[in-house]
Amino acid sequence: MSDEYDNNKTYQAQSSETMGGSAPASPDMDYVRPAEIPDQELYHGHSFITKWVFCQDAKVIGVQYFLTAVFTGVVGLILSWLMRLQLGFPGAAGFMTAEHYYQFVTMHGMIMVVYFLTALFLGGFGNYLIPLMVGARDMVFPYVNMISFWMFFIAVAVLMASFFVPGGPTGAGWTLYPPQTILPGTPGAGMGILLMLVSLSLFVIGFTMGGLNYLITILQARTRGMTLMRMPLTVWGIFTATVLAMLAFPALLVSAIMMTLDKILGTSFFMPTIIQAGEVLDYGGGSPILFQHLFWFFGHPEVYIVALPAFGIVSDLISVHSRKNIFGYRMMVWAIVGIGALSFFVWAHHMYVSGMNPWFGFFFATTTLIIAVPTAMKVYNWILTLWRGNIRLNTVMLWCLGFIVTFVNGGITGIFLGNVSVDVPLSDTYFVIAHFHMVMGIAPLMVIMGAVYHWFPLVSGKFLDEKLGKWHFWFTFLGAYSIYFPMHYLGFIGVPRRYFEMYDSPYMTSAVGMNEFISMAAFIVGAAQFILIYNIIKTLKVGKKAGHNPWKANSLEWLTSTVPPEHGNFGERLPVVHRWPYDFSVPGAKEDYITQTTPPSEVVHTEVEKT
Amino acid sequence: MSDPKIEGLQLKPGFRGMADDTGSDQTMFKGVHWGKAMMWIFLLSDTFVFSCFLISYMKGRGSTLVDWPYPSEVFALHVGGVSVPLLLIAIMTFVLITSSGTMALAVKYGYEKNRKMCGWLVLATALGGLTFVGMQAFEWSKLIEEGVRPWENPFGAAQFGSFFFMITGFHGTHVSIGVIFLFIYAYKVFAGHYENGGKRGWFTTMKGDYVEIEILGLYWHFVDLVWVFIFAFFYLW
Amino acid sequence: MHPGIIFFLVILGSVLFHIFTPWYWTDIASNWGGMDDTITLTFWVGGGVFVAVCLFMTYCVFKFSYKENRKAEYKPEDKKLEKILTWATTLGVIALLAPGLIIWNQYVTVPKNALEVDVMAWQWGWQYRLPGKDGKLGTTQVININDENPFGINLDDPYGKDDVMIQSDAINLENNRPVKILLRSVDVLHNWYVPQFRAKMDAVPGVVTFYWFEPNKTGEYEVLCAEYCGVGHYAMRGSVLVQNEQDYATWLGEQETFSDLIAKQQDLVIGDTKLAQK
Amino acid sequence: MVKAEKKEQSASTHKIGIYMWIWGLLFVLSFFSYMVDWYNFQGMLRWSLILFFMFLKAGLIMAFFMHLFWERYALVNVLLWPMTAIACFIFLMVAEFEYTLFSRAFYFVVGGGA
Repeated sequence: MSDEYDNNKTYQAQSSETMGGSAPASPDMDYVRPAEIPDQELYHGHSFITKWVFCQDAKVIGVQYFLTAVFTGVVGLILSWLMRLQLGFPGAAGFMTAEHYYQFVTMHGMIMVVYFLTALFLGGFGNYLIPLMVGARDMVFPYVNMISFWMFFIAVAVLMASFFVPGGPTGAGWTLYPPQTILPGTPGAGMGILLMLVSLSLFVIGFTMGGLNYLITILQARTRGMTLMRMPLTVWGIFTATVLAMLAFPALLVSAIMMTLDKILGTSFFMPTIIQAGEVLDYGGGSPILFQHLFWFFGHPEVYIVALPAFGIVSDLISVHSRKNIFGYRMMVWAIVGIGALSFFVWAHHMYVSGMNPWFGFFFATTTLIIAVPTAMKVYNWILTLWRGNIRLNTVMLWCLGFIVTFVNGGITGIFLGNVSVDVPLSDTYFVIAHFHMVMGIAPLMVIMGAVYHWFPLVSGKFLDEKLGKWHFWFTFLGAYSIYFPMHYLGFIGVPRRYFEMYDSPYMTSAVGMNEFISMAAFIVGAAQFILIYNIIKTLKVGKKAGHNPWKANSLEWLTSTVPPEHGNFGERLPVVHRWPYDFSVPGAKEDYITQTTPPSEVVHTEVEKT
Repeated sequence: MSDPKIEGLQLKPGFRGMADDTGSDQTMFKGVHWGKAMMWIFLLSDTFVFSCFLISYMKGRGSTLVDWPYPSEVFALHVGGVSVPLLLIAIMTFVLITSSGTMALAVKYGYEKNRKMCGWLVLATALGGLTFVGMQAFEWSKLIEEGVRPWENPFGAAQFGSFFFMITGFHGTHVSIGVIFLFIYAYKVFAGHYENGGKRGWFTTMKGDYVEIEILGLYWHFVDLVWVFIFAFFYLW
Repeated sequence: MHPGIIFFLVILGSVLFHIFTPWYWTDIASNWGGMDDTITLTFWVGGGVFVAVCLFMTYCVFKFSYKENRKAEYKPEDKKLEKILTWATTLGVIALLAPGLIIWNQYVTVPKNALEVDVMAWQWGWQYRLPGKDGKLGTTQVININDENPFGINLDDPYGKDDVMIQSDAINLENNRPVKILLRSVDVLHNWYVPQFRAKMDAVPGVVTFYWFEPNKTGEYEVLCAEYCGVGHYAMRGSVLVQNEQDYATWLGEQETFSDLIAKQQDLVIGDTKLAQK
Repeated sequence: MVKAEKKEQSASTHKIGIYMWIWGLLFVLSFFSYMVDWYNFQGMLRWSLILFFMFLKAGLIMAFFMHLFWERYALVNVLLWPMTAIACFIFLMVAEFEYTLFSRAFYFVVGGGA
């Protein structure tokens, strides 16, 4: 890379002044430093296989990730239907035994958290948007990126295979707590759990390949003028989440390896002396709590791996569609980074009643509640962005508003659960279920949907149907809210989670009606998602053409040479960036937006923010 | 101090430079090759893997009621009827450090475009790594012969064998992968893939450059680094 | 219909749901009223923030919805406002955290006079052990468990001999007397949880965990398992009967001790041998 | 252009003496840590010596063999800060294993009578 420093001759500015990190002291106000790195050469596939299957274009890889993740999401959705059927109307599904129920619970959880949300945000949106938004031709290592997707694909295949092996998939709960995970008697304790562990390991390996690509692309391959503080918050969110993933997944990998060894070699990392059915097993001396520490050392950052990209994306969507800069950009960036960093110091708040050293409660309650401060700041900044904006109430904005409501709701119930002694009566009840579905299920899902409606015109060149979109939104939002809001009160009653049947205690019986209602809502919400699929098919056939930059946004992904962007993204020349992506409604400007590539000389009389 | 020359930007040293680098456009790590940056981040991630292994080991060993075997005796070697503690481990450490040294020199000669020296040194490193793996295999077979298994051992706590085989096995896998790549890159150096502007790599549009030797070197030194920790925590504790 | 109206109705509905909900806490029957108070406090503070934020959002949606000729305000930052909000949030968080930590401190500090109750869990059931006259429980090990020694008491531990054994999933407790629940499990994770007592803790195989509470209302309560422990998890129930001092003493007197059990078994063995001799 | 390349190259090249020194030091330090075992030091002395030599060796390898000493601080910082999470994890797990050990020893062996 060290050679050929001069291939940017054509667009090298006349000024030779140096820039020392601050504004150029040169008379040329449009001056941007010459390129440090020669343009990336790309491998263009020609056959169908190299172009669409083993493709090295990050955008195609992004779509591949997206579709695979959506497939797993649909599987997860169907599993949740079956669970709700059992909970709302026990015995309605004749084949449903407790074994099946617990297998569905486990697979639903694991699929939704890891294979759906993580892969969708980082693999899907990350691959598609990072190179476009930072102004790169592609990811830095396209081949590795391609392998990353196929590793993920194999991981999904292995996971799905576990549905068809003898004994079925594992039914140990998505947290896979030993000893029960690998003991006979647990559903899927034979092949099911092994496939799950192998699949997770493959996922981690595949993700590491992808994650390295995202990080190095953002850190080392930005276009000229694109400083870190000029990146859209979407990129910040995905970037921080990827850092978390790179550092948190090792703990998952290690615990998966150790558990695999416990299972097949009979080691006792997590296994103490156990008597099952009157027989002493060949284990001894291990510690189940160690697994919980490892798991949550991964698991808590994992929550933010899902949440941070959602934070970033929703900031951009809100800003674009209320035609106003995001309020307090710097604080938003620091909040994302701060939340990410803190997330490594809070893991054991999932373990307040796990029997760990009781004094940890003080440490983890404090660190956990500290996180509430930057998170609250983000919420304030979103609503302050709306304040005095010019809000387009289109489908995208509706999803964002839905996100704010569900996220604030879920965030506040998080304060209950993070505050150690408040957690004691509520942990392991339906309150927890309601909390995390609201905050890391529904809220990120709202963002995903908003992002789909927002970026679909870029990916396909056509607008999704607004009317169908609005129906989709209201069904999903109102339905999901009426699933999870009442569910908190089940938790207050004291109904424990992971109960196959719950109506033989007086205080649980009182909630029969509520459970039926929740189940009905769940069926409707699930079915409403097919509106989106219908919308996409319809749009691809007869949708309205979008053209260049249909939302009048500022960031680079809308400024490509073609719509949808071609391989290499930006045609002959990479764009040169002069400003942050939030110059909306600048006083003195002709239009209500100034794209990132607009040089200062073209908007002389405006009062733009110095970035 | 390494001061890559960046056009249009005065690179400052120290923390001032760090702030400037971070705030600048295009790259954060000035003058650092993409592959090298990627290897560093990968090693950071891998550090977390090994840290988790070692932390688990610490937790497991610390909380067992059964006596932990005394490594000094378990890993002793009988030479001429005298039991020398940790002899094999000492030799393994010696071999690994030697190979680390040759690797460092290979990187140096790579940057000086001294193809012959670089190639031989990479090859020497590979052979050192191979020796290490061989000795580890010997150590494993010796322990297995003495009745140490992942699930039990005659000396005390069962977890001793579990952690030993798992952690050294994981490290050994890293070494083995490294050895394979060292051989490949030794071939590439000798075949002149990095000369005259570089030959295009297998899976990439990037041209070969001696920086690849440095990237490989980072990995190899990391393997050595991990061994330092394993040596301290496993054999000396 | 304007979307703002629907969002407003959602918020209003949430508040009304909370006010009129028929589903709420079971009546508390232990000393952990502080936990309920902290929840209530968190509820008011958090609920207030939720309503305020959402109403503000709804207001914005009404007031600033798109008009062709309007231009949004351009104000990237407001240092003062951000500072105020940060400090206000920090204060709020401290106000919520402090009582939580105080109660946790009580939760992990067991009073000296607490009665130790050994709760042993397995897939899927409970049994209990109380200290005998010496007031101390004998040590146990899972490996010792067999038909003659259902609790795995170490036979050489003199404190174990007089331990009261309750081989049933129902236990009686004395009203207004603190109990320290010592949890252990012989196979997987369990959790001995009575909603009315609020407190809970996992039973973890390989270690002994604990928590304490003081029942303050007589009556019978249902014990639930609150940590997923396999297919029988949902059916793993037990019961607690909180009694006044006299009833409790009567009940305690009727229970069998470990030495009774050993004696009975020896009788059985002797009986067997006698039978064999005959 | 060619000049830029030259500079870049020389930046990564150092006198062979440095490598030899570090190499030698690593052998010496390894020998010392071996001696800790040979002379059978115990207790805190053993621990502090082991850790001291370990960190010294690790530091030398990272700083000189992996060229971290010559890298710009931007890279060095990015690599070292995440270690605080590991440090926190280690610190808490020490507390955790001590608690587990106590709990096991107390309830399974020693008992309330001791």
